[in-house]
Amino acid sequence: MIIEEGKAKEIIAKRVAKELKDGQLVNLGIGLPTLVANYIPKDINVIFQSENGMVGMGNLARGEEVDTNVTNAGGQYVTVLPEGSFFDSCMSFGIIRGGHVDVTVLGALEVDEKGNLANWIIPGKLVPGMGGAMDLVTGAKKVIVAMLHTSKGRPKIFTRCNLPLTAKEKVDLIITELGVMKVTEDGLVLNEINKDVTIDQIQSLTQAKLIIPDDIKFMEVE
Amino acid sequence: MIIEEGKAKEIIAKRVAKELKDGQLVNLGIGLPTLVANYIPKDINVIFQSENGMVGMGNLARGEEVDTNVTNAGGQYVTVLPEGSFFDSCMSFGIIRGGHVDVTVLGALEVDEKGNLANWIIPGKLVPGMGGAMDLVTGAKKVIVAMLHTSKGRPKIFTRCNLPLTAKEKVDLIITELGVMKVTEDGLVLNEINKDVTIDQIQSLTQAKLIIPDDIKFMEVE
Amino acid sequence: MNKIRSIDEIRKILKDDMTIMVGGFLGCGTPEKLIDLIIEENIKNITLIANDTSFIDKGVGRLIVNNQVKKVIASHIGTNPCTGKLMNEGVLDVELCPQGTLIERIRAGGYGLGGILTQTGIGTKVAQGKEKIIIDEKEYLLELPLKADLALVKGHIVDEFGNVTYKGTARNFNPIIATAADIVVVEAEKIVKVGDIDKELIVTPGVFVDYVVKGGE
Amino acid sequence: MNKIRSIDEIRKILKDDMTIMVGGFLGCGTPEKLIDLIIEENIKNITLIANDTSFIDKGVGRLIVNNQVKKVIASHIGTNPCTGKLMNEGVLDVELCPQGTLIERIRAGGYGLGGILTQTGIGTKVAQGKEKIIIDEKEYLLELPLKADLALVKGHIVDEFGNVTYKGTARNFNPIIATAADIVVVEAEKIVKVGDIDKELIVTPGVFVDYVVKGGE
Repeated sequence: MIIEEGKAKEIIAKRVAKELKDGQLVNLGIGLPTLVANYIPKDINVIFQSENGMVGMGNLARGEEVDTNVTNAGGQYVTVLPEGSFFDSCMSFGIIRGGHVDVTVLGALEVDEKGNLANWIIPGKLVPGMGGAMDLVTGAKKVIVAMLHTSKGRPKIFTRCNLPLTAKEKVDLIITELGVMKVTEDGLVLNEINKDVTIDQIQSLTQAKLIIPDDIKFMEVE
Repeated sequence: MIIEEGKAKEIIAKRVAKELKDGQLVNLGIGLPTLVANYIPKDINVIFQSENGMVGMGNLARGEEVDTNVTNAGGQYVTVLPEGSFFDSCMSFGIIRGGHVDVTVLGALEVDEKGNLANWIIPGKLVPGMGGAMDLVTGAKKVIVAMLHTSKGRPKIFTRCNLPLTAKEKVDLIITELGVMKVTEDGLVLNEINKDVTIDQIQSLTQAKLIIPDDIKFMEVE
Repeated sequence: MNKIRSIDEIRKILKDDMTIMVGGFLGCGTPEKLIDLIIEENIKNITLIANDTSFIDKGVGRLIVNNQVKKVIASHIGTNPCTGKLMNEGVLDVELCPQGTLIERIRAGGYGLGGILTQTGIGTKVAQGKEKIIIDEKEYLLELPLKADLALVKGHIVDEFGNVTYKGTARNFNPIIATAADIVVVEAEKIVKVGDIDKELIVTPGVFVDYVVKGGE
Repeated sequence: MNKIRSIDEIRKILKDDMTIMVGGFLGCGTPEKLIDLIIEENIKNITLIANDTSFIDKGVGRLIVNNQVKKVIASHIGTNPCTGKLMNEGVLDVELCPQGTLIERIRAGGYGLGGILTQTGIGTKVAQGKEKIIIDEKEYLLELPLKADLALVKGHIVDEFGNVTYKGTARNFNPIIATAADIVVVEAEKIVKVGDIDKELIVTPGVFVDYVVKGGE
């Protein structure tokens, strides 16, 4: 890994946060994507959904804030904001499937240049299940994959995913610590690159061929 | 009409009431069927549903009881019993379609020996629409048609309905002021007859052929 | 995020040829002030989706009488004689749909489902021209989703974020149409600050709602 | 109609080979006292329908660990290592279903719909062997309804008639499974008299509920 893991996750979370717009309804997957909530620009108001049945989710609950009946989709105790509300799982996934979620941010085991995503099963090895991920990737208006660029040094971004898919051709944007890649009909366009790496470096860690636009920019992560 | 209309309706409502059992959830159609609520045996507890979004419906509201936000499916102000609750139209018809309504009682323009019912349209003449009737007849566990035996002296019970159907082969029981007819695979069985009429009289007012069982009984309406 | 607007600010949303869903059951639970506005603006060629066409002087019935509707999708039109009259004159297109099917089609539109499968209507005129699907040896009708440009919702207590509570049977179609339109306007009996409603009373989360206006109580 | 029962009276409802739906999301909103009872009675060969298999020491996870389940239909099993272990040993059959599809299939069972049509799962393993239906040029999966012999619901405040309120995200699957089983038992945090709950707070009307037992708070 070119960038230390903790720093890498911070870069990813900060850059994802810049994709969010005022008033959007956003679902953050468990793990790395939850860090995004820490970096929302102060001048915008984003509403977080938790697919177990809440909008207006706040931070992790501490001490007296804990209500054992209010958890996030990872089972952790969280707070709910004044504008928040609760509902059953049918409405929660109606919100998701019906296109009412503006942005979903998820991790990935693999993602490819067609926008395919694999993040729910490694046959014969790990079968956690898809939870709400398939509905989220299928239903959200914009799908952002937020992940470390590589796994133990091996690429996670492919011409074609090898693992069973979570959804077909639904990913819009891939954000890693090394760059920002947009899924287009022509393939993956590297719109932004981390100022500390070279194009050759990022391509060498990516199995898919990256398209380099003339106006490629440095990732803004401050 | 052999029996005066007001008296006939009372006979029908009283006899239908005897079909209901303790704890049942019942939907009464508008018009004649609503009279059934006046004759529920005192030793049983029946819950009424109103398809506009309520269970535990009480009587018509009078004076200070009126809450303009609590109406029955005919738009009249009604009361709600302590055990009652409100819900949206999706749940209301989920209750109906899902087989949670034990008995529905509806009026009819025509009904036939196959259990077909027509009560929502007279083409070119009257097109009120089906409202919730099609769902009720399709979804309720038991469908009782409660109606005057004839309309202006003409039969309403046929071998085959002439008017467009509300539902196909769903009626279980037909209760009129003249008798109680059960829909069976063999045809309409006249299980009970009003003690003031003869079998010949009721057959002459019925277009379908009535099957007369050996153990035919008098209608109990007191 | 304060979604409270004046009636005047809603005025500019209204356009001819819109598909509009309106809550209410025979007028109970219909946002009358928003209906007033549509009449005032004399919006034309509306496709109206509602449970019924109410009465001639109440709820959406008034839009029918005022000749503003070109098509109505409803379960019942019998209480408004004007609907039948305009239909017979050929100036109003009426699509009758069983009530349970109608509300479930709207939900399918709002919830991203491809349609619904119901036994209601099998063997009747309602089934004509529709796809049938056999499941577990039973026949079901495939009924298609409904969506709208605009949903007009009547709420009871509503907060500034658009969280909505309902009262009694005035709930009916309201929470469902609130999920199925591009723009959702709620007419509130009472408007309160964010956080003032017991969260367990909220039926329609504010994330579905675009604008809130103050109506009568 | 008083539906309050002692835990002992629920005991006789439980039988081997039952299909049981249980509310809860990673254990939040699961009726733990009813799970205790199933363990105590050592009911075997259960088909379990739930969002997930929780943790080894919480909620339905305890039934997995205790080898009482022959098949589980869930969206996620990753938090309970025992589920994967028994699956790999071939003694537990696991059907994984996307969460939104799973809850909608249960609703279809309870609401008398023939199935649901969703785009979720198209182009994935989930679509294998399932009927696809094209609507408006888009492909949808036909997913079939789910029903159960018994639903175990966790309620917050419940009255004697079985009207149920929920609290926070403990609601999740509970109101939906309450519509889709032959016998519905609610474990209440608090039991009150009929009429003591604000009607607008009731999420599950008592008409869906057969029995109410008192659980922990």
